Amino acid sequence: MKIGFYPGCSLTGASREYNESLLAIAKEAGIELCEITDWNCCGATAAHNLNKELSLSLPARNLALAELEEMDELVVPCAACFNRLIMTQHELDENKEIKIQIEEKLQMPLNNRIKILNVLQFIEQHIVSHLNTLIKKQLNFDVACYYGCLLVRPQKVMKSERFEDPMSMDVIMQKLGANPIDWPFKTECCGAGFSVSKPKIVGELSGKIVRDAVNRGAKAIVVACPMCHSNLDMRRPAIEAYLDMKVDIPVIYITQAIALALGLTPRQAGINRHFVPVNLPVNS
Amino acid sequence: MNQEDLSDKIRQLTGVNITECYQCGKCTAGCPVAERMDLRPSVIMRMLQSGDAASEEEVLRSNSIWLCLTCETCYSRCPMELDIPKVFDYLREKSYAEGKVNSQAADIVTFHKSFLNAVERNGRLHEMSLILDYKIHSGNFFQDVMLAPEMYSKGKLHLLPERIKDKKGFARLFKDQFKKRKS
Amino acid sequence: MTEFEPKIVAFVCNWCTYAGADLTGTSRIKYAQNVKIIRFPCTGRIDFMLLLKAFGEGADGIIVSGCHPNDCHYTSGNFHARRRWIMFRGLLDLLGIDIRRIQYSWVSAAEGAKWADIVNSTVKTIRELGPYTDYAKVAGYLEKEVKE
Amino acid sequence: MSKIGVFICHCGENISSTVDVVRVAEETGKLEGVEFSTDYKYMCSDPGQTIIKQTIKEKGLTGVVVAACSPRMHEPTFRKACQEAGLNPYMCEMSNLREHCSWVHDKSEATTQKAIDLVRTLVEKVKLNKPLYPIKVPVTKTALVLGGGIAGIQASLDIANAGHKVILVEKDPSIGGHMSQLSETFPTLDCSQCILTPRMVEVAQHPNITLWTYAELEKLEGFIGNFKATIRKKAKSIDENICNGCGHCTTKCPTKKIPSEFNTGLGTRTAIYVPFPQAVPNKPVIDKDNCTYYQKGKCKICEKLCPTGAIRFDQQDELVELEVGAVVIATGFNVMQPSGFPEYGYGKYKDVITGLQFERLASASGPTLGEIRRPSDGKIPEKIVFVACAGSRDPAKGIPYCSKICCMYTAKHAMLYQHKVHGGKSYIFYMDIRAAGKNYEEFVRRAIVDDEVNYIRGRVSKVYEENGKLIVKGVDTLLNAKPVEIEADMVVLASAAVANPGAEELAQKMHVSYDSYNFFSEAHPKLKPVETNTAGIFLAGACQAPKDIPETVSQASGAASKVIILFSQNELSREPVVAVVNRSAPPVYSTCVGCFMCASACPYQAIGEELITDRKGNVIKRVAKVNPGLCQGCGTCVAFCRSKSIDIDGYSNEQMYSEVMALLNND
Ligand SMILES: Cc1cc2nc3c(=O)[nH]c(=O)nc-3n(C[C@H](O)[C@H](O)[C@H](O)COP(=O)(O)OP(=O)(O)OC[C@H]3O[C@@H](n4cnc5c(N)ncnc54)[C@H](O)[C@@H]3O)c2cc1C
Ligand SMILES: Cc1cc2nc3c(=O)[nH]c(=O)nc-3n(C[C@H](O)[C@H](O)[C@H](O)COP(=O)(O)OP(=O)(O)OC[C@H]3O[C@@H](n4cnc5c(N)ncnc54)[C@H](O)[C@@H]3O)c2cc1C
Ligand code: SF4
Ligand code: SF4
Ligand code: SF4
Ligand code: SF4
Ligand code: SF4
Ligand code: SF4
Ligand code: SF4
Ligand code: SF4
Repeated sequence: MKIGFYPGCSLTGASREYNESLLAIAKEAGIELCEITDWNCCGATAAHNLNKELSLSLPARNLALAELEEMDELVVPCAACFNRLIMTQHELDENKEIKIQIEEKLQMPLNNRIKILNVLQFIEQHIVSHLNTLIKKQLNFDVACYYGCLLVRPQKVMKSERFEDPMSMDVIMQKLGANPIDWPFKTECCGAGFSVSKPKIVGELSGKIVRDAVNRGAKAIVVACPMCHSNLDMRRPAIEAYLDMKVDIPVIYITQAIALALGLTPRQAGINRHFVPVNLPVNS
Repeated sequence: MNQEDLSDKIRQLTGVNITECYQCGKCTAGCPVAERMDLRPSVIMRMLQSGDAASEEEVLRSNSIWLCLTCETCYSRCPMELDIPKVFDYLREKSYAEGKVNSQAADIVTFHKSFLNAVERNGRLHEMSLILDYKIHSGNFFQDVMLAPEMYSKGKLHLLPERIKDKKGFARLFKDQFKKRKS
Repeated sequence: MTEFEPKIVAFVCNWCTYAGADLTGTSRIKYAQNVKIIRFPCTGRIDFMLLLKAFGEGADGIIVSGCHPNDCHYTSGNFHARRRWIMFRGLLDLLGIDIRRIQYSWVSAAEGAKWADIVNSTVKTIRELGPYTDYAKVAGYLEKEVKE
Repeated sequence: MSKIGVFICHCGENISSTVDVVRVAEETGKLEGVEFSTDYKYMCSDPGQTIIKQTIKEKGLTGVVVAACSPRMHEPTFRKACQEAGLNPYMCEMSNLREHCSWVHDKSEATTQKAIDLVRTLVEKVKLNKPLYPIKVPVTKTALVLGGGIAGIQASLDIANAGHKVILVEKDPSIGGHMSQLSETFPTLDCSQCILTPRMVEVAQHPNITLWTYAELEKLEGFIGNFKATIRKKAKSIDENICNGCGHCTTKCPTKKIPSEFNTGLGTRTAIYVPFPQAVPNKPVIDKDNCTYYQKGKCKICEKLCPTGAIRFDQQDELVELEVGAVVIATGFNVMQPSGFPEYGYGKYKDVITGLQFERLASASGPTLGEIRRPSDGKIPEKIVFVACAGSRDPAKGIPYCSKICCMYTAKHAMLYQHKVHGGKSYIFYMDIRAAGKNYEEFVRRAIVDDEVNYIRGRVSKVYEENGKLIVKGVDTLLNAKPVEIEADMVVLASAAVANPGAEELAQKMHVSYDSYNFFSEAHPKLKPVETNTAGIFLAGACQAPKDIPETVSQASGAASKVIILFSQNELSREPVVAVVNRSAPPVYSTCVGCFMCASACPYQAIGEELITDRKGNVIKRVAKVNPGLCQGCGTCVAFCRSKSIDIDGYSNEQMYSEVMALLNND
């Protein structure tokens, strides 16, 4: 089976460490991820806010390219890209007319049968079985698993059963020795695409999330989305301004957490690239 | 009776039947930005139900449709499973095409447009060009000054963009997409 | 204007569709004259040999309609009818009868408008299919079947 | 030779304005076998009926076709008229010229032609009609009542007081149902148990009522007046005749932590238990699934303690067969667990409870002796939020219908809270206030005005816990959809009233229909609200739809009176439209080949077998035989019989074929 890989723009830029840590753990597990040749930006929030056709044609081009390369599964670590790709697949399945219109635009056929995996699904299906043998260190501290919006909603398309209280990341973190806390902000919105245009809103929404995680004793927030990460980590000044206090809880990607548990160095896991310094007690 | 209400149009194009909304307000109750909205999600649904042209105009000119984060919380909890974000997508596209974007949302729209400009240029997003484009168009010169250098120092910003190869095929996707609008 | 006027027989159950068709009347909803109703206690009673007979006697189309699943006045007659219809469809195919000539549906006592829709759409379908002329052949099969 | 009379009705102008009735009469008069045909303005009027009666007598008619309105409207009228004129009523048929012709078509030649076709079809059918005679069946004057909630209790007492025997079967160890769990009841706020307990005792002591608790219906066969019911009496592990209800056995049972069903999980009980102090019968049962002895083979402490030696560990379930003439279903409803709404936090936060749990907290006999205290820490809540429609009116995750009772009980809950906790604050998030009973609106107004309950119009989107408080995020839609956040100590969800989990299975066992929500269906929503589609089986209470107590009791008395009416006759007459298996002269006896396809298809298990024997008693042939008492005349068997050996009176093969031929051969 050929596992395709769609990094998306963030992973080549602002969230390099996500890319690095994902590829590192895949390598440890002996999995090859084949990057789609000549992939393009999925259009993110901007496209579907302004232009319906673009919001479909941009992701569709990537799906068509992946099909050309005969990929069976496509790993999409960025939750925003994942959401756009899977929504496009869904929309084109539902609406044959639009599908034809998009195919004409692309001048490529689209079977729409590729299985799109987000990072949690990828880990569950391909990494978890290796964990027992690969784990070298224990992350035994309290963590707050933060899923955000895009991995669980809309639940009709995501088929997320526990969309109010998802558990898949918690289960993975438990396997690494961590103690995931029970908290109510798992799927509250962090402010998403307003990072640049409305940083104050991001400060408030992300601030509430960070505050609750801290109040409940979490030592780190674990995420699976570059947007969540940049809002909770890079936007810390805005958060602190909203909360009117200093907060130093680090925010790490689930892939970084795994990388640390597998004994990779903090540098290999890319945690040196964070704004909020990461100093976590990792035991052998 | 209005010949073709906005809500009829929405039903045709998005499949969402606005008349099913019974104004329970659960969408608004869970919306993370409801506090800041001029017209809250359930209020917009009611205004669309009214079929009243003035209300429809007010909706298209509202700040709310742009403040929506598409977090889908409202949709996931609506007892009638009304896909509000999808309705808002439609309203945003229409508001933009008809030049009715609320002035307070200008920065949001500018950002979206800068984003798409950056994508159109290279096929992929180049964060540096996005930030530059956005600064020029929004006038928010200082907003991110603090962030960019640190991002650069952490290896998170590239100076030069990555470009995709099939430029012609890619350009086709953008062709005719924004012709209604001049700028 | 000599449009083809198909002859259509409706086999309906007494409790749901017959009453539904009554409601169409009470509500004064108009439909085509081509369909004539025969009342059965239940769709379960409808023997498919009868349907063949109807084709044999010159029907161009047939409607079979009863209660919705779980609403059968006799609890399960309509399920039997449904199951038999699925088997019967294969047989029809074999005989060369276009299965579009038989409209199978559920109309409850409250669905007067639905009854009118079904009548009208069936008339339209049958009109498009044209007159059914192979009945002599079917009558032959039928005779054989009855003798056996 | 047939002599058919055809009577065409104008229905004022309802028929004659689009159908040329005179021509219909003329044309059909020419049909073979038609002796007489005429048309008349109002056939169902007295003069109209007189025309029919006189013609029957004068012309010696052998059959009548009345071409008028739907037979569903006037078939009984005209059949009765025929009977009065000495013609067997089943020799009369109606052709539906009004609902199926004049009202649905415009005036035209084709409409008149269709009318002629319809009449001719029935003329051909009537030629083949046979005189039929009503079937008489005896009535067993004992009623079976299923379910011992207030509905079952009321129905049982009414039937018993009319002098008939009742067997009341309740699945739980005690009767009482939901009403026994309630604290005080709207709209009068009288204590539920105070008004219920006397009735429960009356049931136990009534000479005409046999009460079987811990029992369920296993099987129901037969038909109106003549049902055969099999009841499973589950083993209670107690000899009820010996047990004196002293309760010693329950005091030392080591399994103490079982969540009490009666207290909705807010209290515990032992494995040997009486569900509540006022239980009827007030004798314990052993819950085998939780008893140490049944599970691990050791204990028997209760047996040692029992002064009368009543414990029977080896007791087995018992199956009892009963003959009953009527059944009342009163199995009640269930409260939906709101776990399908994770946003409300039920099941996650202890202080988010259902309305039924609140009843137990407010009940003087409940786990807190009537003080409103939080389940988590026993504190008295200072702020309490009620969420109406929590599961109801929610097609996405709950049920689309309105549960009808929760608006009222939520107002009651808030009121009780305000009465009990001075200075407390209560909020009700609601969508509409449905308070349409006698004194109901006044009750709700009292809650708002006198007791200062805060009603907020809007739904709650999320409840979560923070620092020991429950944060309720709602909205006030009357204030321009303003988001409202309340820090509450307790949240009460007015969860939906739904059908019992076993309702569907029970309905299938009894062959009664049920709706898509698994509530039992009444025969007619307005005019037959207590009957089911199966004759002799009646409905009472919340098993038919959510209801409050006044409505439940009215319906129960209604069902009881239907049973009493049935029991006022010694014999019943039934429609003779039934199936029969043919018989012929030896050596064939019957064309039936004994395949029993018919029997497997019959929804009423009305077909059995009959052995045809010779004089010496040797079996010659095994054939099907229809029990006319059970047969409901659906005709399914007829369609299944390959050898055409079974046929149904009134819709025989011959008749149906002739109708098809007559309908189509109009040229
Ligand atoms: C929280 C709450 C508060 C309420 N407050 C009020 C109020 O203040 N005033 C008011 O008028 N109404 C109130 N009601 C409504 C009231 O509870 C109902 O109207 C009433 O209980 C209906 O009675 P019932 O006998 O039909 O059903 P139930 O009370 O449900 O009784 C049914 C009985 O049948 C038994 N049973 C079930 N299945 C079987 C079976 N298969 N075989 C044998 N037995 C079976 C059950 O064990 C039960 O004993 C309230 C309801 C709730 C949920
Ligand atoms: C506008 C309207 C629309 C409605 N629509 C519906 C509907 O769609 N569905 C529905 O279910 N219900 C409907 N209803 C309600 C329905 O009409 C009542 O439920 C029903 O008529 C009540 O029947 P009743 O026999 O109790 O009273 P009534 O219909 O009032 O009959 C009482 C009878 O008693 C006679 N009477 C009065 N005093 C005396 C006396 N002293 N001595 C002798 N005779 C006396 C009266 O003349 C009358 O004939 C509607 C009501 C209204 C007003
Ligand atoms: S949640 Fe749905 S039904 Fe309720 S107000 Fe919002 S859109 Fe309308
Ligand atoms: S999708 Fe938009 S409107 Fe809906 S809850 Fe999220 S932000 Fe609010
Ligand atoms: S018999 Fe029927 S059709 Fe004739 S007058 Fe009476 S109601 Fe009308
Ligand atoms: S035998 Fe069972 S019921 Fe009796 S005391 Fe022991 S555990 Fe309790
Ligand atoms: S101790 Fe014996 S007599 Fe007393 S209640 Fe228990 S079983 Fe009955
Ligand atoms: S009775 Fe009131 S609370 Fe209950 S479902 Fe109906 S409207 Fe909602
Ligand atoms: S009546 Fe017909 S179906 Fe029934 S056993 Fe006899 S042959 Fe078989
Ligand atoms: S007519 Fe229906 S109920 Fe009667 S025996 Fe046949 S199948 Fe059974």
